[in-house]
Formats: sequence, structure tokens, C-alpha cells
Amino acid sequence: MQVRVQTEAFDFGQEANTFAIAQTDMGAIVTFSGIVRNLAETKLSYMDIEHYAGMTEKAIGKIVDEAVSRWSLGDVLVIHRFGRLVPEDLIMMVATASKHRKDAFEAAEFLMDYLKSRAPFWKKEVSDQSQDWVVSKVEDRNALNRW
Amino acid sequence: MQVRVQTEAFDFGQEANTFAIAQTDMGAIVTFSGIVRNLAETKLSYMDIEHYAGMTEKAIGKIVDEAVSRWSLGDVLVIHRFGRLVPEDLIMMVATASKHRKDAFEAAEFLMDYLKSRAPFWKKEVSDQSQDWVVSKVEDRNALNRW
Amino acid sequence: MIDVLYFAWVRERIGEAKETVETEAETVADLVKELSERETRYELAFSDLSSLRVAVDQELRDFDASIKGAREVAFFPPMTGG
Amino acid sequence: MIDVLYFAWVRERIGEAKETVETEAETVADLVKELSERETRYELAFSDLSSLRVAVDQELRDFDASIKGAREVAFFPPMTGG
Repeated sequence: MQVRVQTEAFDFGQEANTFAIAQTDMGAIVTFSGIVRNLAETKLSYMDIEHYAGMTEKAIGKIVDEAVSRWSLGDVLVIHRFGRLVPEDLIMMVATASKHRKDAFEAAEFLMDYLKSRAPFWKKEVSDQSQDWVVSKVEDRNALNRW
Repeated sequence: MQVRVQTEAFDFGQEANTFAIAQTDMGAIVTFSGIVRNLAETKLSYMDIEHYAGMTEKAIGKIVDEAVSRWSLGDVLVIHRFGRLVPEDLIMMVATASKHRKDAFEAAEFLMDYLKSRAPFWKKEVSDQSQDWVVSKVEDRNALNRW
Repeated sequence: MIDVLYFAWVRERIGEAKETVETEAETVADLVKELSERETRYELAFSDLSSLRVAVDQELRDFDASIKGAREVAFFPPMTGG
Repeated sequence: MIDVLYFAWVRERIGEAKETVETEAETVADLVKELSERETRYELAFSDLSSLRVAVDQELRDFDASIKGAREVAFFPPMTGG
């Protein structure tokens, strides 16, 4: 299990390969990666991601522990960036490894749902015209009820 | 949309990166990759994957079209190998890109469920002791009922 | 004249991957019956149709599907891709 | 003495990221009330508690949670990670 919270960019493909290669006896790998969208209508200049240093890794660690207790997982990786990101930058990724695809898929979705609403990150979108804190979506908060 | 059926090994990370970088305005990328498991109990020597040349790409293409009609997807990639594979080799991968994670996750799961039971591949596991055709699982056939 | 293809253990039991068959069979089921009556290896391979799948011109079909005008029929066990 | 942290728009409205507060408040709600009575900027930031989340010693808590013995309380909007 590995959790990294960092400002530095990371290489999604390389991380995914390193994660996959390290597995033995795990037939299924699922990854999710989140990218800063290049929204034509808002002409986003950049996104600032603030986080609660000290709490963040602890909060993600608890979410990972919960996933490991619910599904049969060989390994989990979470990387989440903070600081200034521009369109098409990778924001974060998760990877899950399991013997069977169902566990790998469900655990990855669970991790994403919880990272969205329970890990202490806040995004601000900045364009020429505006600076807006991204508002948490009802559907994202409701997504936790599935689990 | 890209479907590749091949004997050659492929670089999962590089494929995932190429796929992710090509997206514009897609915030969510999901990948699945399947690996030949190194089963201690059976001491698998290798796996032979047979397929129905001619039908395979057509069948996968139809599954991809169905996914594109059901979810809002920016892009889909499917790579599936056939021929002889050894433990820890990558068998196949899918990748989906969408604006939102729900579509990317569901479409990837749908693709996997259908590739399992509707794409004309057959796996044979060979060890020192035995040569066994992998038997399709009831749970895999039932997985199609979700969709 | 129709091409008949076999995959996986069906191919192993029949002993070949592909053959061209002279037949007047109207449906897949008719073809299965006709082949099974010809030789024991077909009878054995086709003994449990519930464990077989069939494609007509590279599309999955039921055993009652027509093969009139079809170029190719394929028999195989349930797929195990992914 | 307790460290009080603010994030995102709460930080912007309060005008600082962290301060150390002298308080006898027993719960988060007591602390919110006390700060709101001190200065308008707190009153504005805390005007709609339903739009705020709170952590006590880096664990998510409700507003009626105790802060007795706690080192750190943090106020912030609903998270938007991922």
C-alpha cells in the first residue's frame, strides 16, 4: 500500500507499470487518473489545489485501509498532487490489484468516491475572468451511500 | 476508438500514457489490465490463447460501439493478445476516457464483462502435469445481466 | 458447400480447425445432426450442445439459426477472453 | 489554547490560515459562537454551518464534538479532491 501527496508531476504510465510489475498472483489491475479538464467555455488558466498538510495522508490512509478491509486486494496506490496545475496536467491516480476484476474495480471506485468527499483537498479554478472554489457536488456526496 | 488483437507484447504504461495524453476535455481515465496469474498450486508453465481470426476484431468492435452508445465517452482502447503467454505477461487492457468518472468506470466494467464472455478467445493453461481449457464461469456469464 | 470451423476443445475432438462441408442442412441444428451421423468424433464433440456456442458468418447465433446462404459456421466452447 | 486552521474560502474570509486561540469552549459549536461574537469576519465565515466541515485533531467531526484537550481544530468547505 502506498500513498503519496506531492506537488511534483508524476508519470502515470510509469507508475502504472511499476505497480503492475510488482504484483505476483494478481490477475487484475484497475487504474483511475484524474486530469485538469481544458474547459473551452471557462478558459481555465490554472487550478490551485489546497490541502490540509498533516491530515491529508492520514485521511487517505484510512480510506485505503477501509478498501483493504472490504475487498480482496493485493496492493493499492494513491498519488494526489496539490499546488498549481494547468489544463491537461494529471491531478491524481489510484491503482488497485486483485485476483479478480470485480474487487479491483469496486475498490477503485470506492477509493475515488471517498477521495472526492473525504480527503481534505480543495480546488480553485482561475481564469482571466474569475477565481472560483470548486463546489462539492451533491452527486459526489451521495456517491458515498453506495458503500 | 482503437481495437488491437495481436501476439506481440505491449507496454501497458506507455499505452495508458499515449491514451491519456491524446484526450482533450476528458477529466477521467480508467484502465483495466489482465495479467497471467502465477498460481503456486498449479505451477503454470504457460497459457495458450486461441482466437477466431476474422470474428475477433468485429466482435470487440461491436462491444465498443455498444459502450459508446450507452455512456458518454471521449475514447476507448482495447488491446488483447493471443498465442503463448507466460506467468506475469499482460494478456489484455482496456482504457476509457470520459468527462466524469462514473461513465469511465462503468464503461470499462461493461467492456470487461463483455470481452470475457462475448469475444471469441479461449485460454488453455499448461503445466507439467496438465493441459486444461479454462472453463467459462457462471458468474462471468451472469455478469452480463447487470447491463 | 460451407466452411465449418472448430475452436479450443471442439477443434481438438474433431481433429481439425477447418473443413469444407457439402450439405443441404437448413439450420445449425440440422448441420450438427448430419455431421454427428457421419462419424463418432462429431457425435462426441456435439454430444452436449449446452456446452457449445455457434457463430454463423462470424456472428453469435442460436442452434436453430438458418445457415442458408452462409459462408461459414463455427463451433466452440463458451468464450474465456479478458 | 488551541490552534485553529482555516482552508479554502473559509481561510480567505477569515484572512488567515492559522491562529492560536485562547478559549474555554467545550465543543466546536461553542468555539464557533465565541469567535463569531468577537469579530464580523468570523460571523460571516461561520454564517452557514451547513456549508462547513470541521476536523478536530485532524479527524472529521460534527459541530457538537468536544474540543476539550484537543490541539487543533480546522474549518473548511466540503472537500473537492480526486
